[in-house]
Amino acid sequence: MTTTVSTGPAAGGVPAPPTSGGDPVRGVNRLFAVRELGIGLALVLLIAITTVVNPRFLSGQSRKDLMLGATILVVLAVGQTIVIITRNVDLSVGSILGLAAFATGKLFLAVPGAPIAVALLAGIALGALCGIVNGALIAVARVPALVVTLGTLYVFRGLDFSWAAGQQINAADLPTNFKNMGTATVLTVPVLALFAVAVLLLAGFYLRSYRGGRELYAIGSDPAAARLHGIPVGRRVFGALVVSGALAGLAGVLYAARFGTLDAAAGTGIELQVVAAVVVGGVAIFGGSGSVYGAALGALLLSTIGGALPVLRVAPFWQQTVVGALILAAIGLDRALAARVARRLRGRKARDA
Amino acid sequence: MPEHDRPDRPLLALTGASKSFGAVDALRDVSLDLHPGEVHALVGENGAGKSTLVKILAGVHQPDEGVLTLDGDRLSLTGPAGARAAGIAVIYQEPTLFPDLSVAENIFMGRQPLRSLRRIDGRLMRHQAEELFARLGVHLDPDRPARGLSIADQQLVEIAKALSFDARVLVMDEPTAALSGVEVERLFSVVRSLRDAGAAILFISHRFDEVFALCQRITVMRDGRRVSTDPAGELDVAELVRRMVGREISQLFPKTESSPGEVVLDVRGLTRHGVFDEVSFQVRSGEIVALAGLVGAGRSEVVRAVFGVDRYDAGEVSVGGVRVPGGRPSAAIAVGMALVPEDRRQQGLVMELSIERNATLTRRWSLSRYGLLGPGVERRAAAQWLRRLQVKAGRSTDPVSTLSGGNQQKVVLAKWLSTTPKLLIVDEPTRGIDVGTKAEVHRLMSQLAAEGVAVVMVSSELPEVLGMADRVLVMHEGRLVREISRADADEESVMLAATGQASPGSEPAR
Amino acid sequence: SDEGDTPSGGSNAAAGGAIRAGLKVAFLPKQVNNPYFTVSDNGGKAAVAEFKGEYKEVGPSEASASSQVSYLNTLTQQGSDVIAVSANDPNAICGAVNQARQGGAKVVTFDSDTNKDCRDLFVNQVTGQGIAENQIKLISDAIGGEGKIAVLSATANATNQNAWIELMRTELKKPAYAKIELVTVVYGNDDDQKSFQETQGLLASYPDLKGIVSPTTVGVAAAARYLSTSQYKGKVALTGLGTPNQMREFVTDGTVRSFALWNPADLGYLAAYAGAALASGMISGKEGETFTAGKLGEYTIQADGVIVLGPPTVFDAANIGQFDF
Amino acid sequence: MTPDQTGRSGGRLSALGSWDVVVIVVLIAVIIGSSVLVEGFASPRFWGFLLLDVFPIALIALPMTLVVITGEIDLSVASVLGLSSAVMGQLWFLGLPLPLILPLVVLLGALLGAVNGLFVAGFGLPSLAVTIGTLALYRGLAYVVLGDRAVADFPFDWTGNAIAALPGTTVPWVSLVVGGLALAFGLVLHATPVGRSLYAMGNSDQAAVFAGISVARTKFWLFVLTGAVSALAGLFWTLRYASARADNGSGLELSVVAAVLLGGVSIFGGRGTLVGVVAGVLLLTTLRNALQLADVPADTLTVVTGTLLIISVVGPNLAGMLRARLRRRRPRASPVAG
Ligand SMILES: Nc1ncnc2c1ncn2[C@@H]1O[C@H](COP(=O)(O)OP(=O)(O)OP(=O)(O)O)[C@@H](O)[C@H]1O
Ligand SMILES: Nc1ncnc2c1ncn2[C@@H]1O[C@H](COP(=O)(O)OP(=O)(O)OP(=O)(O)O)[C@@H](O)[C@H]1O
Ligand SMILES: [Mg+2]
Ligand SMILES: [Mg+2]
Repeated sequence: MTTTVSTGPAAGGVPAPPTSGGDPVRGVNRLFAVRELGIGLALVLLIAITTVVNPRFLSGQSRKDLMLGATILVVLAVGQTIVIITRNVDLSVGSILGLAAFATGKLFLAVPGAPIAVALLAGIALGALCGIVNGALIAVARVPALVVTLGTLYVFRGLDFSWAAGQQINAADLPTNFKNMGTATVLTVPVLALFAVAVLLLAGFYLRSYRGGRELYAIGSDPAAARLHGIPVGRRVFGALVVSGALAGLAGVLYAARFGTLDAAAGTGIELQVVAAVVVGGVAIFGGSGSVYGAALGALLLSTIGGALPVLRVAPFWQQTVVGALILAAIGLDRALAARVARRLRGRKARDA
Repeated sequence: MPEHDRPDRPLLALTGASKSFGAVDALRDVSLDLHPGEVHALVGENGAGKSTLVKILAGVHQPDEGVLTLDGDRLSLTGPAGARAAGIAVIYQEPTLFPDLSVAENIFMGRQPLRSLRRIDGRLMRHQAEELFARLGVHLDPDRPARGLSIADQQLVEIAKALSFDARVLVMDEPTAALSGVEVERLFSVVRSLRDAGAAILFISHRFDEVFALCQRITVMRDGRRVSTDPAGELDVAELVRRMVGREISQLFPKTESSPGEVVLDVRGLTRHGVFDEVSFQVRSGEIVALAGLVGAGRSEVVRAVFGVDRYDAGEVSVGGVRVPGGRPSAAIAVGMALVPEDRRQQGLVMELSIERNATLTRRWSLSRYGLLGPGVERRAAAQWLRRLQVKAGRSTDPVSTLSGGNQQKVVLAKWLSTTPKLLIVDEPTRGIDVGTKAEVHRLMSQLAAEGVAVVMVSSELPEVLGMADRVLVMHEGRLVREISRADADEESVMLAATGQASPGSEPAR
Repeated sequence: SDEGDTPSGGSNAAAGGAIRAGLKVAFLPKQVNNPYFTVSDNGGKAAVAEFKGEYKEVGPSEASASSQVSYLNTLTQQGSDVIAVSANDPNAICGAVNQARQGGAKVVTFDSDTNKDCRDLFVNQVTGQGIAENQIKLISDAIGGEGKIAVLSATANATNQNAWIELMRTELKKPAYAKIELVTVVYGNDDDQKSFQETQGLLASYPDLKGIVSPTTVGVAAAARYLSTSQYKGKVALTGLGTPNQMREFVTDGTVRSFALWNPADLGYLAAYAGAALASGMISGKEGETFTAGKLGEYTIQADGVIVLGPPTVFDAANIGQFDF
Repeated sequence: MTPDQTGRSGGRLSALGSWDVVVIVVLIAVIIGSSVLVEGFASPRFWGFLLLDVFPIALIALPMTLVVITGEIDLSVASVLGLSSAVMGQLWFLGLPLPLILPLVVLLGALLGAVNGLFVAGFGLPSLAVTIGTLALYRGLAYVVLGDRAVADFPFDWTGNAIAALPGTTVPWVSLVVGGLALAFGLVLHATPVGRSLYAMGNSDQAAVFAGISVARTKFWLFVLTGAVSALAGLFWTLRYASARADNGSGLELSVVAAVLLGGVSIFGGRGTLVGVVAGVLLLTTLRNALQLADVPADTLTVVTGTLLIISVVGPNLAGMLRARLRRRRPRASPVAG
């Protein structure tokens, strides 16, 4: 690749690309990959230590529990990443999840024999509807997503509460095959986790290899420039929020399948966990960079911490403290790596001179 | 395209366009024809309405009145996407890149080459970007993120982007403002070849030599109206200036001789690894010292470090014999430094803040009494300087972002000149400023020097450097390679040094 | 769901004839929309209907003491005659309760008490001692009187939970339970998901755990749900306080042998009657006074103004079919 | 929002100070409306209760306004409040005298704020992420300090006096403190060089640095201030409810942020006024308490809060768009001022 550009006049004075032949982007990308690697490493370390302390941590059941525990957070984190990449945020996911989970219960109460696919579609549709409300407000009125979704966090939860009116739906009310989906495994991998994996791969593929996906990054990187560029910013942001809502709806159905007992409070406060997972996963909170894989790793790390601390017999009162400290450590580490990237860019310049 | 041979049939025509922003009439009944195979220049003072016109052609603004036709068919644009689809490529006055994305992606965003399943073909995209850069004669790595590119490099990416469209109409709003001679020449040869291939091109610049070198026809604008459109051959610079400004400009570089006093700024061995090395120089009071060099030579980085915005790894800076601690602009201001930065939108101004607050931001403490800023204090303080620099603005409480590029630059100048500095550093002080104001800025700088202020001027405009400087310091790739006195400074000597061909032994005095 | 019980109770209520008609009775649960409190408040509603008062339920949607204070203030201003409140914090709402009483309201706590000197009466579902004895007995039976057990509680600050757990520790010191070891207490925050995960954590960290006691309805249901789908089903015993509707499935499928609970509807019912009796001047709240609480019959006020609903009902496969709440 | 504004000030669409006027008008409308419609609303007693409810949110909203105007956010405030409360309880439990405990706890709050400040201003990390971390961390520490215990035996001298009213009124004397602080914050924000620099850095960090503003240092001290004031709110909370517990004030951060945003502060920084925020805090609490008094269920209150928040951002924007459209339709013949 150096051959195509080596013809410039010497008088150009503009620094020539490095002659080492190394692909610099790959260099940059490699460093970014290190971010994800770092989280992965932390995860492995955590699992290793916990397993040494208590070998049962990796027993079949426990492994299954870990995967199940991460499932819902991963699904939400993927949706959240798509939104955050566009320099927006969706704080209403917890409320949407609660609404969809309760709706699933209601559906089965009304139609006891409803097929699982119908429940999934209904949950996704309801979530998408909530996402449409968010997206329309944000895109049409051009207002900050944080405020709108903080508002709908309250609104959706309030609606959920009035709808439920103190009712609780018990496991006994749910059809057996639906509950079985919550525990069934394929080759030791829980079915619910497969949903998360599918969502993750689809989103990852789209964001990396499709024009629409790249436009999301462009919007987050500089919304004004994106407008000048003719990117349909409103439509894309709208789309991102609808996807996030739909995924939260899906997460609600998965929640119903996994926990079985449903009331209007399902998923309360999970939004901060999701944002934390995404940020820990190296997605820039101000948009433009990061990947769903990182976010998924972040979610996995957080939920594994949640699972490992009781096993490590960390006193219950210390658990939240540890989670907070780890969030700080993760974003601190991320910044350190980013600084290294920046220094490398500068260093490259030095070599050119 | 058979129309090529019929100059009477414009490719793109704007007729009777008007546009107002609130109380400001940016455009009034302006008509403009762009013909295939022709480069059309648009000149005018700051705030004359050039960029507004560009944005109408680009679909960013919808005109309040007026019609746009393409090939004689009416074209109504609702957004930039429409203009793009109609084959109009635009380079905006201010670069609009996505900092997190790679240079190649910036060029091809939304038009990335695809492979099976409509996936993006990253390799092909990189390859095409390299070809574009080769055409422009620039060595930019398509894979590096756009973040951290200098203004000039950003502008080059914008140019590459516009070229990649193979557009029928190319609109360029001050594409050369940040470029130095070499890049400009490269750009022109590319533009000429596009023109010869039948494209219609609109070119905006405040540099008349460029206008006359490139353009076949020239439209002059003033106060939102079109003054005239004539073939370039029938005009000369003086006439152009008269039409733009409405009067004669007697002297563009009103340099008054001054006798340098004692040393004000003393920079010793300043080093920031990877950016500049061992930079040492002195500036005396009453002296204008120009920092010349090619784009990317590191001049801006040096002055930023001197002012304390960037940290440096070694060396020291002192003003009036007192050492200035690094990394703290407030300390620099305290000893009487002022820096007019090169990027007014990011660094010079707080875009959403009002004009008056911007103009007085640096004086917020000195204007306060008992720590309090009374009502109207800032307005009165700002008004004086805005008048002095002839800033064209609706209301001084409007956000500074509503000003035209040149008027924004004047606000930056007002903000710093009003601090009555001992040492004034200006980085590309007249970038995007029209002739009239440019002369005014130059006069101001001369006057300040005459009053004993030490002035450091970074400029990529050779005439400005030669016209204004008492001494020229030339940088090349992060090093100070030569010092040239006013008497010895000419285009050739500066360019030789800037391209690294300075004869040994002419190292600047330490 | 408890509507079926009330009509028959109506005729019995004749004994409460001295209750003033038109009393304004307000229920202030720890949290509205909590199914447990919905049931108990509906019990109160039925009682208020019987003595022809005005019933209302108000409360925060999140279980916090500060919002309860705000609601108490509102009720004070509205001039409620009786306030039945389940305290989120024994101390924090005391000031507001006192203001309400100064404003003329009678304040009865139920389910979760405040400091005894700021309310008029406390309607206790059972004595703490009763719960502790019951729960330890149930778990001991379930694990064969030997092995490690753990407690899955609600929030770390829940007054009644903490009191019960202390009493359970004391109960375990009895020789009959010498071979049972309480290894840890974990908190599910009365949150289904958290309780679920805490159960998971318990089983992973204590491989030789024999049994779990969860004296909270949310916790026991979540734990049962986890156990029933895990490899530990049938190997690790579970008991606690739960509602028959929630637990039916797990008793039927063998995850849980037996569990206990009082009837929450009766709890609200009794609280309403106690408050009404106070407000009508039938009782003053002193130890030894008696009053009739509609269909539930006669109750005696015990020391410290406490009224005890009665011993908890134990549910198992044999009798669970008879209950619906 | 009124039609006559349409013609007057096109250029002031995005200018400061238009939304806060709306909030004040709505607040007054709510007060008048509720006085007529809701029994008991007009009583002095209601206002005594209401003010006590307002204080914690109002207190924290003051420094939060400054923080949000600089483009940052602090979500850890409620956890700082909780940890302060827990530490206060523990120190009292250990036998320290309250006059010593109070300054110690405020100092602790400042320290906790300094940790936020260090991460945000010192290391340049995004404050949203940092304070989500410290939100968990500080709340966790509160549990570590006090566990499941509650310390409630504060002397009545203190707890009673904390909520005592000014002689002859139902207005708590703390109103004077909160009011005074609000005045001070308002003055700093709107009439001092420091306030100017806060707006500048909220709009553009980089431009502020070039203007000689010590952005990092200022932000650091803002976080310290926020921590200290949150601790102060924690002290008040503990004395008011006479109960030091680890979970005191949990979830309050969202109410504070909601009130600040409702008051017209832009979440992206650089815009908003303190008057607007005070009006926003009052509007939120007054409306809630009034509806509560009118026996509106909690679910509906939640929905109302959310809707209000959405309207607070959507309203001005839609009004602006409408105005712009009207102006475009207006015949060009009409003379334009200026
Ligand atoms: N978005 C806007 N809002 C309000 N006024 C605007 C806006 N954009 C431009 N203007 C005003 O319109 C007039 C024309 O501005 P324009 O940017 O077109 O000037 P220009 O000829 O490009 O000047 P320069 O040479 O300085 O770039 C100026 O007075 C400017 O203040
Ligand atoms: N933040 C940054 N990160 C990485 N590289 C940078 C950054 N800022 C500038 N550079 C690089 O440093 C080099 C020196 O830039 P500088 O702006 O000092 O050059 P200059 O001589 O002033 O040229 P110009 O005429 O463009 O201002 C540029 O080539 C630019 O690409
Ligand atoms: Mg322009
Ligand atoms: Mg420069």
